[in-house]
Amino acid sequence: TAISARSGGGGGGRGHGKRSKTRCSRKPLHVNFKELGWDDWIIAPLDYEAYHCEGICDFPLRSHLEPTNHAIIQTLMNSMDPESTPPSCCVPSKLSPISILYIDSGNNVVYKQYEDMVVESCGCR
Amino acid sequence: TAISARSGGGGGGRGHGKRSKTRCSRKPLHVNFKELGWDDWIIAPLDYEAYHCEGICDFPLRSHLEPTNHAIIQTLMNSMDPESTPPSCCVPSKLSPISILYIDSGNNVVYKQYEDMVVESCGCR
Amino acid sequence: HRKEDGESTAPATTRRLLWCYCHHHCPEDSSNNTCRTDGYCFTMIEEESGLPLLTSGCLGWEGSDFQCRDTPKSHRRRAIECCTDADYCNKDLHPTLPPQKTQSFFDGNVHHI
Repeated sequence: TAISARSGGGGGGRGHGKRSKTRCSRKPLHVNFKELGWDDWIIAPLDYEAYHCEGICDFPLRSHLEPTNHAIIQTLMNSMDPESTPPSCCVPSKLSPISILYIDSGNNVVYKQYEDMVVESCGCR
Repeated sequence: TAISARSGGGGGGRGHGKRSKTRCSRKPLHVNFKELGWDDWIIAPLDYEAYHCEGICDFPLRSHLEPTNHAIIQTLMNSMDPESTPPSCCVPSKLSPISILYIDSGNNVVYKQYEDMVVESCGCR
Repeated sequence: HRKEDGESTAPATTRRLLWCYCHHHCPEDSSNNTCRTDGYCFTMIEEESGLPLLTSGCLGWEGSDFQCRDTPKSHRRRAIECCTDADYCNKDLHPTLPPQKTQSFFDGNVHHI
């Protein structure tokens, strides 16, 4: 089944600046607990790759960005009037844990799994 | 039990503009299917309140924003160096469906529930 | 430092909900400056355009290890204190701003007169 839709351009050749910005995707974010000043309580690891999500969410929202219906509607409203409605936002859609060995306030050495610490994939929400 | 932490200021009193921006919260977004040009296939409703999420996600991320550990770590990294790490983003954390009566491509009248169409609450991710 | 009396193993469902005093960015459904959380109450002082700004409210259990410790390297002067021992315990928290980081006087090229 073919479905087609056409949408008139309201303004001039806008969006050139926008196109220079990359689309929603996973980017590096190296977290160094020593730099954060946490080497007084975290034993290991002292750093890890957390990644982060960045980039524009524009029409049409591709399937790998797993958009919700709301994100799709908001993206269409933003297409109609960018001033009144912001675009949907590029955020983590799948995260994974890491385990950290640390000293707790009772001076005990604890090995704990922290959920949602590493971005596995990004999406538009 | 009281836990305390202090953080030195690297620069001058920056961020005045930031405070004038509101913090992450739910805002109105009235969707009019007629304005979207969909009154040729949608019978009812012809409009609905979808809301959207907007505002800054800054430290500390309050409990009602249900931040993930990654959002918290990213917010702290942004505190350290706003240029290199973007803040976490204000997005829907809870959504609800609406039902729509429409005419499908086979000219049948269909009543269908569309998931994730209305923002119930916002969070920082 | 944080007192963690075995809380790292306590399943989420048994954690008691705590009432906190809330000022500045309370939840939309909060009434008379209060909020409720499965984690900690907090009070924070931060420098905002040169003036001290006091905020308080609720932090969730998830991530309180990180938020209550904050980072001493924030580019804004601030201090946060968290508590969990009693409802509204953050009313008795009075964090103070850390000293301003003085610009280093000697920027490498010392001039001898």
